[in-house]
Amino acid sequence: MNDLSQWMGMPLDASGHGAPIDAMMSWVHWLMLALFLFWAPFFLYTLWRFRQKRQPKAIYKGVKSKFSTYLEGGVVIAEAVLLVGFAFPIWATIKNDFPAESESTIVRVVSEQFAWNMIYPGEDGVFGRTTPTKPINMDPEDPNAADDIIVVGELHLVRDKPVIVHLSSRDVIHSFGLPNMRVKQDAIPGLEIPVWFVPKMSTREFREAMAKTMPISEDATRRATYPPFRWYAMQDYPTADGSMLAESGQRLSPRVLERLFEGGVTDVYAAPDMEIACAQLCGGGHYSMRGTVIVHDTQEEFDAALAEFDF
Amino acid sequence: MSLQIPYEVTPRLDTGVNNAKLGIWLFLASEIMLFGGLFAAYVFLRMGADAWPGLEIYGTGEMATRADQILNVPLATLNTMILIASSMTMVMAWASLKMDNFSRYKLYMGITILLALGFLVVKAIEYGDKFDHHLYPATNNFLGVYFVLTGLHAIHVTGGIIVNAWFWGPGTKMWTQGTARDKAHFANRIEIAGLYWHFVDLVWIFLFPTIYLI
Amino acid sequence: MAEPHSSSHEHKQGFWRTYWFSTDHKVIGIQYGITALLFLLFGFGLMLLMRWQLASPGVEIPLLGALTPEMYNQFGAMHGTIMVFLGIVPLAVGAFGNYVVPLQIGAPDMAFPRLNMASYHFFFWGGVVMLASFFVPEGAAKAGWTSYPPLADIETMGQTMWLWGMVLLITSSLLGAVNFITTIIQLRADGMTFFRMPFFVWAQFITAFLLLLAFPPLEAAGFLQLADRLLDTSFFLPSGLVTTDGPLEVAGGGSPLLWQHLFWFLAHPEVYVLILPAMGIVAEVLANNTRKPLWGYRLMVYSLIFLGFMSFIVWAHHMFITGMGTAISAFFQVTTMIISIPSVVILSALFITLWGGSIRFTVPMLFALGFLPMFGFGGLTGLPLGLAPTDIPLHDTYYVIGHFHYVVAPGTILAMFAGIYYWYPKITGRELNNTLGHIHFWGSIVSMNVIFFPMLIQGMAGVSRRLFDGGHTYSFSEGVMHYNVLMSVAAFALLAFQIPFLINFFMSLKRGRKTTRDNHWAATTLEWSATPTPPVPHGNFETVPTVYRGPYEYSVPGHATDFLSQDEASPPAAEAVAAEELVEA
Amino acid sequence: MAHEMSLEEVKKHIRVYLLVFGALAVLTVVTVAVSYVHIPFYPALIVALIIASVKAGLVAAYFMHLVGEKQVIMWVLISAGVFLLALFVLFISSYADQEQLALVTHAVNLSHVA
Ligand code: HEA
Ligand code: HEA
Ligand code: CUA
Ligand SMILES: [Cu+2]
Repeated sequence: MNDLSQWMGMPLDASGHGAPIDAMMSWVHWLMLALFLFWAPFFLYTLWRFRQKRQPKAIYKGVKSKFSTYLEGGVVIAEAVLLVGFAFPIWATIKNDFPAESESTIVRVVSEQFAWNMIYPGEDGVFGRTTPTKPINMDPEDPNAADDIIVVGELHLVRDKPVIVHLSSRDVIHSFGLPNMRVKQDAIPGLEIPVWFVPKMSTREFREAMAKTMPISEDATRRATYPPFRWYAMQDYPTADGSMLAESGQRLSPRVLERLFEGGVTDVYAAPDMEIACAQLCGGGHYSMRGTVIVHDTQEEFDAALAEFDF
Repeated sequence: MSLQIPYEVTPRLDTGVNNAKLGIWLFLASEIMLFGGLFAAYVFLRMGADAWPGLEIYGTGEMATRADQILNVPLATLNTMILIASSMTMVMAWASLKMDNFSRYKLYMGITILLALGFLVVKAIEYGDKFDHHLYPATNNFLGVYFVLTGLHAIHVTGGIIVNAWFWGPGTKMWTQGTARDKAHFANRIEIAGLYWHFVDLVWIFLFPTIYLI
Repeated sequence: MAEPHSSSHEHKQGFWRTYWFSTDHKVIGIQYGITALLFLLFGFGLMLLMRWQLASPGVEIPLLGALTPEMYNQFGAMHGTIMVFLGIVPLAVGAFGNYVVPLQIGAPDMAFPRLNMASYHFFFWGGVVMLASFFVPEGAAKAGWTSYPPLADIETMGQTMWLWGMVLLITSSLLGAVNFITTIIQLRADGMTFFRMPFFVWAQFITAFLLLLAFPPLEAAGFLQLADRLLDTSFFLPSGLVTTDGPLEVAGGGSPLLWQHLFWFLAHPEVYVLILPAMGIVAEVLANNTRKPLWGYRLMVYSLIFLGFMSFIVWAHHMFITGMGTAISAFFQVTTMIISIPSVVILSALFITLWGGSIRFTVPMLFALGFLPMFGFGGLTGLPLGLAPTDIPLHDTYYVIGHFHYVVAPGTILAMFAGIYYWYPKITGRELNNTLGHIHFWGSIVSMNVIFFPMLIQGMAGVSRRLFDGGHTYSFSEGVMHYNVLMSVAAFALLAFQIPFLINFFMSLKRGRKTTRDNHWAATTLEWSATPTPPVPHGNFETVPTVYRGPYEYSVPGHATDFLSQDEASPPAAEAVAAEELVEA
Repeated sequence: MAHEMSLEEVKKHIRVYLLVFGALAVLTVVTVAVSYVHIPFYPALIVALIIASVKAGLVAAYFMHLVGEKQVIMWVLISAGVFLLALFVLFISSYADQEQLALVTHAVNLSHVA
């Protein structure tokens, strides 16, 4: 009951430090609600009680009661509690309590118009030098660079293993927003800003938690004709003759949705991925500057996945 | 007008100032914030800079980090002197009016304007010299700060010259052909123009050491 | 008095001097008002195009075709800029401030009438430059109203126009601010002490200080950005930038954060520039229509001063996400929480004023009453934004958009309408139609809530702002995308509900019922009691009023009518009675 | 014109103006001289700022007649001064705070290669 955040429609929290933020969100909104529920009825009652018909002559002397002073005192105390009890400690953890590098996934994220480049240091654990003209590409002469791995648009992580992101940008300001991880940090050119968090849910778990039956209607297909429809089928959709309309794990692209609809399927059981959303206006493509977060269940899976990007 | 605006010339009793006096000080307060903002930007940029004034101009080494290697300190010192002298002649011009000595006023005001023009000439020589050495605002942020701050200051000087020239030339009609009230009004205006002019001087007093010497 | 030629002489000065280059604060106020309303309508129009796109991404707009992302960004940046700098500020300060302040303090005009005229013309040309920027190659500024570099530095020519426009607008505001402060300090009529000034005058006074001292750093920043764009300096550009066109040929070494600091140093006080005059109008209308003094007038004034002071040191709450450490974020969180307290005090005082009143539900009163909960609601949504940890999920989402639209649209805009309905009879000598007013009010407040409340829900779900497709790219926003249609429909409904207002506004000029008395609302302040309706053209008052009492002496016990004007030299007996009853109470 | 100065007073003022001008000129020479003795950055900065402040104070106090100026004007200047101070202190501490986070400029990485 005291957890308003369930009712507020925040994205599913898949991170280690999300819970206190959500709790705080809920407390702030309790405070807001309390103030609102105090003043709104008072306001409406006063309007009714003191309308001219009922109160033809106003009372010159004002209210003497001190209750507004008490109320304001209450607000001060509530805000102080929020600050000292929640805001300062949570922020301090986020900003200062970095995990040990040896126990963390380390990744350098370089944003550009309009993509996210994830750079992993490879086996040697050292990032290669970059060249000034292509700050994402590795300098071929640097031996450290040889094993570095660049993944565009996908942030691969391991469940329960802390991540340290070294965030920067090579052109304009972007913002590295991970709604499910309660992470948002501007990527500012000229600065390399460290960010850390712990993914507590793997992509598999996330999809299971988010999976739901989505009706495909004329409307859904219409909406799906707008290209970015990023849900994934959570089960197979065979036709009567055994061929597949859609397979489990397949992205429900507009074409697939249409195929399903025409094949007589009216509901799909589907789930989304965790995403990276650019939260800072960065030019014409800002709206489409999307990345995905893929959290592997084990380190082995992670290594295997990264190996595929190692050319 | 059916009603005159009060306190245009005489001060209001409870505040002790006339409208224009208060107005110019308010304007100067905003100018303080304008130049304050620029100085704050300067501090911010300089704190964040790898090197200042910039390695690529005179190579690396101890000395190259000093501004006076790049900027012309003697010329700027001269300009400082010019500007404080003009500030003094400005206040003398006003005092002459107060003593009802109009020709002395014309003299001092004339000198003020000439000094101000001199300041701009020196400034132009300085700029020209920089351009000759291919040093432009775009060369690095030190020169950027130098050109933008001193440039904006020079614009303020130009504004002051225009105002003062008006009060030296056509504007004097108010004194020569006016009533006693007009004369008082004119003296007030010179005081106001003077306040502005001293402020321009004051800005330079901070610009000079922080840009040229440090 | 001093000069024999009177107002009739002034009228012979021809059209241009009378209506365009006038130095009469009332004419200038009207000029400001009409221009600002037109800009508001234009800004609203841009927004409707955007809302069309948000509701149905990619669907063509009649006559205009489908929007491109670049167009969307232009419209967004210009909507923000126009609404704030060309709409609300000129309306709240330029129009209402100009027209009403000298009348309320018993001054013949502003202290510097010609400066006043210049200030309007700077504003006008600033607006023209802004609008003209739509027609330069590649269109208007598209880096948001915040113009963050490096994006703004590398943007197209429209951004340069935006900067020049801002320089003109800032100059206009600075001249205005000097004028307002001087006028209020110097030209108060006899007996008009500071604590007898109407709350509206106080609000304008503090607002003028905010404009005077907060705008110059943005002007400085504007010059620096202009230098970056025109002289190729790199104040805001760090080294090593590589855009899609290859490496950027600049010296580098600058800081993008510098701009943000300078911008928000202005822009936070600026939001109070938007709200304080609105509070002032609401206070006037409320006192008049409850027939009762403002509760805690002095406390409100002190809160106002404190609010003005604090508004200078909270700016970095817009920058929590830029990588702020613990010490500075703690400072700015604390100041942000502190600044909410005076707002709570003022709002509470206004609520409590209602208690014990004899409330007349006139049209201006409806708008003023609408302001109260709407501003409260918007203000409350500022709290989670002001705390750094909760700002993480909310920053740059529609929650922020929802927050500030609640304060500026159903907040400030309703208050502006309250002002228009309240002073229209004063300015024109005619009444506005009541029925149309009611339709306008109820239609506006309902549709505004339908537009802005879902924004909070979308923001909670994490939908970023400034998205060309409204968020369809992301699967996490899937569940809240359907609101976009509702919101856009409501936005068009909002437009429809402005039609009765437009009809009312223009028709009443000719057809409205003539006001039967000078003091149409039976008000206590000087603009109603000391000058005819409409006021004397130049000079405002036939004789300079003398002020005997505070601004809101309504329903004074023992007085014959339920209002006691500030300039009414009432028989001593009545005064004594009033004082006596006060002592008893 | 109640506050007008008498002729005597004006003459006294003129002497003051000349003295102030002399002081300003001397202080200018001093700043420049100090700058030629290459002392380390922070002491140099402090000395320069102190001298500049004294000079500015002289100009404001005498040329601009701030000495004995009316209260309203003092209040205007005080408010500007307070906000100016806030601007500087908060700018500098914001910058210092960034450093506390150990923000490395990416550019440094690059310039080595160049
Ligand atoms: C008029 C304009 C206005 C006003 C008054 C405010 C008022 C406040 N604002 Fe807002 N704000 C903006 C306009 C405004 N803001 C704008 C335009 C932006 C976005 C800019 C951009 O990024 O483009 C913004 C953004 C913004 C942010 C940045 C968010 C982000 O980008 O992440 C923050 C963070 O602290 C904030 C906080 C506050 C606070 C704490 C107040 C406080 O002053 C509020 C205090 C008021 C109260 C606490 C209400 C009191 C309530 C009651 C007494 C009871 C109510 C009763 C009933 C409802 C019946 N605002
Ligand atoms: C004062 C400021 C102000 C005001 C009043 C408004 C009013 C409105 N705003 Fe806006 N808005 C901003 C300031 C403002 N806005 C800012 C700063 C941004 C951020 C920009 C950025 O991202 O950079 C923004 C962004 C913004 C967005 C987000 C865009 C995005 O992020 O992609 C949206 C979305 O719906 C929106 C909608 C609206 C709507 C529907 C109104 C409506 O409430 C409009 C209501 C208007 C009226 C009711 C007009 C009344 C006038 C008349 C009727 C004229 C009468 C004329 C005569 C008599 C001659 N605004
Ligand atoms: Cu990248 Cu927005
Ligand atoms: Cu703010």
